[in-house]
Amino acid sequence: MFGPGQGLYWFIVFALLALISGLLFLIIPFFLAPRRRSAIKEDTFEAGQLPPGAKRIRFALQYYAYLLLFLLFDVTIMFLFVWAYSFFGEGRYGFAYPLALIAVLLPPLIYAVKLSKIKEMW
Amino acid sequence: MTRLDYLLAIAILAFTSLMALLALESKSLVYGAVSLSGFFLGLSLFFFELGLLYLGVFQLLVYVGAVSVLILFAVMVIGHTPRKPTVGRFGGLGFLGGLFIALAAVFAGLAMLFSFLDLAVDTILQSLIYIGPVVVLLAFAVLFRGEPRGRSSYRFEAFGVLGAFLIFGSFLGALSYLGSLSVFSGDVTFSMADVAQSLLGQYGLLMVVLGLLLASAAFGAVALAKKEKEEK
Amino acid sequence: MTETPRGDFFKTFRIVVTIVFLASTALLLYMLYGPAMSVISYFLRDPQAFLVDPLFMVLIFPGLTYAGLVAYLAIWGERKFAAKVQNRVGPLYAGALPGGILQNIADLVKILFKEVIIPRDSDKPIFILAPVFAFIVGSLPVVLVPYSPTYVILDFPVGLILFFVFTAFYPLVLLLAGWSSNNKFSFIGSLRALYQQASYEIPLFLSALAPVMLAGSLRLVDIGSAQGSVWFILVAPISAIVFFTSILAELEKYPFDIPEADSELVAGWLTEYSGVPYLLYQFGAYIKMVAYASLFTVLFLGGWAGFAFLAPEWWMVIKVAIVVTIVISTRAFFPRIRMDQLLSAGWTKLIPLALLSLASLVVLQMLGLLAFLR
Amino acid sequence: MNELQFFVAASAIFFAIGVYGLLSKRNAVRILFSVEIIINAASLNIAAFARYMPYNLGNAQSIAIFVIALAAAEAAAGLALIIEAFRLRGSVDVEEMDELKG
Repeated sequence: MFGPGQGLYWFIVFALLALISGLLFLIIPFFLAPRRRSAIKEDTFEAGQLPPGAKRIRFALQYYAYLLLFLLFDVTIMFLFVWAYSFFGEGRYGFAYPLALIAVLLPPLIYAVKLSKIKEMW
Repeated sequence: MTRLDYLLAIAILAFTSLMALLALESKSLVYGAVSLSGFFLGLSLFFFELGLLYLGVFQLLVYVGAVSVLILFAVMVIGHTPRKPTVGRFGGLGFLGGLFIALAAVFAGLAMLFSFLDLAVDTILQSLIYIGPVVVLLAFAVLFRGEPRGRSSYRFEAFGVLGAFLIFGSFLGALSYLGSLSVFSGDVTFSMADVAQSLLGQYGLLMVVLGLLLASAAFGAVALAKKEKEEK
Repeated sequence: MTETPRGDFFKTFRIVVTIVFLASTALLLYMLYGPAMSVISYFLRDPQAFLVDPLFMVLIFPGLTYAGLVAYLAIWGERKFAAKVQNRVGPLYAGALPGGILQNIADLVKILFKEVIIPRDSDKPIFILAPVFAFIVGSLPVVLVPYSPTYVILDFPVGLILFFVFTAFYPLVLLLAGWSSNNKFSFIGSLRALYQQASYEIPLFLSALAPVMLAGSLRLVDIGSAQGSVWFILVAPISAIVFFTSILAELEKYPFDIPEADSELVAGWLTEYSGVPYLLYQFGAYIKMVAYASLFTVLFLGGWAGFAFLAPEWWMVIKVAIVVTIVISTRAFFPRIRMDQLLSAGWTKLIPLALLSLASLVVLQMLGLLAFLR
Repeated sequence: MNELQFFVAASAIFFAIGVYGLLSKRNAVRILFSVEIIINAASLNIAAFARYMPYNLGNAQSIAIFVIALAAAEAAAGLALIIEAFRLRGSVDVEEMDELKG
């Protein structure tokens, strides 16, 4: 499973290279760049204004439904990948299951999209 | 498995159990959520190690790609505990790193020892290997916990440790039985056709029912998350 | 301008980063020692063999150097092209004939000398490490894309899904980056980016089902090889269009650059980043663009299929260059659209279109018109 | 020790960690984490047995996949519940959710 002949070995080499170059770039400014700290410079940047109120805000959940849909579709598409893989197998498994899966997904999709358009609901 | 595979598996085990504990014990919930996604990642590495590639990819895409994002989002919505000075947490991380390295060294040493000597190790010794890390990790969990403690908190801790020991103890019998079996340790070749055959052929209906379940869960979640009309 | 005391944090952090850096460098050298020795031993006898060595692939051709070079040219081309369209000059002085082609190197040097500002209220470990993870996650997909059946670093049996897995890590990184900045603009920007990435991943996956159906495999080499006779963009054009649109959205390119809308949100989730971390984000994003462009080529544009007078890898390179050009030219042509329009367009237009394309493939198969692919 | 034992022991360790969290945490989000860890331990167990006992690898992967999908649905519903609870009372401590107490 693990040796210079295999792709996985080179995958790890590549990932290490990416990690090292990223860290190298991160380390360089510690030596090259100046670091003069000041209170105003390190304050939160809000387009030239003094930041009003709390730093972390509560925000509307308006598009939360889309995230839930994303989770739902993610799982389903993994099933659809398996079906697509065996598509050319002379229709051995038929189109009933994927059709049923997609049909099952449609009602929550319509519901979520409809709800997300109304700002007052969130 | 070759010796290198063993070492790799042990490293993955150490990483994954560390991440699981950090998910439960880190001070900030966001750090906990990140550690949880690390745990999911480590588990998918186990699947790849076992040669079940589709399962590993499924785990990565669904858990790390979707569930972790959802959890992180929810945690950020809920907000976080008041910030502690960073020095303390980082000191904790340093300690964790030390613990991690020590654990990995112990594991690696034991594994090398067994694979070098090739002894017929007796069951109690094996059980010790398995119990050791759990004892260490649970002791760590009790000593260094992030959430503010209430008065009754220690009682819960004690319950937790007791429960974990009971569960693990009940596994030990099964483990020693498994040691006496002869397992199939030849190479397995991953084939997508296998997965397709069983997922679409044998379990096709179950897949659709699962889709139904997922859809209803999404329905319920959307309905719960939306605001009621009357509360402004 | 009062000096604030330098915390213990940076001391610890620098030590930890240096240890990780040294350890991974040692591991890398250990892993590269054997292959490099063997390359040196045969290189003088047979220089041609080095061109198909995995070491060459990782370091040079489909790997780091090539991807970095294309990303470099894409950055320069984007600036120059947008400038030409908007009747400006663009990069001009650095570099001779094509005009300012060395501008990016000048910028790199400038950025390396720039101060890295870390906001006081930020969550520092996540804030500093998020760009590195973004860079790694952005460059990992390069490993999976074949440039020809020989030029592939990791030939994975479920490579297509693994590619999507790597890109699916990205929302996690940007959510953390926006959160750790502790800035309202950053967090709103990262939420927008999250919604956008989540919404457009689904049409991306759905449209990628069409090549999988036609090739009958999840291995990218097989999908590319299956297009020797006819490119899949001709069989499933709707899927190709949906895929390309979703790529634009995933890359936050111009009609979909809402997360970084500079006139509304300063720089979106990148607001607090400066200097080298900003560079890492941008470079990772451009390498990701190269990876996506190559994936689009492999899935729909026939991969390395072409006429015989050039080697297959060159055809792939040419096609990737064309796709990258199209992607960066959108910056000059399109306006930005609104958030709710964007999200509902993803869910109500692209997904039905992708499903329609799949249905058309099913009908074609039932009529027996797809038999020529087998 | 043989390989099967190793992987089953790993799954047992995760399971024990999950049980520990389930019993000792009072934050609803942490309890959700523990449940996820337990479910993952179960799917690792299934995968290990499929690999080292000569069963059908496809079937084993499908079963583990169903476990994962189920856990995804559970996470979605659980998170929605937690967010709703947080909205209603501003806290996710399960000890304080005692409205139904007689």
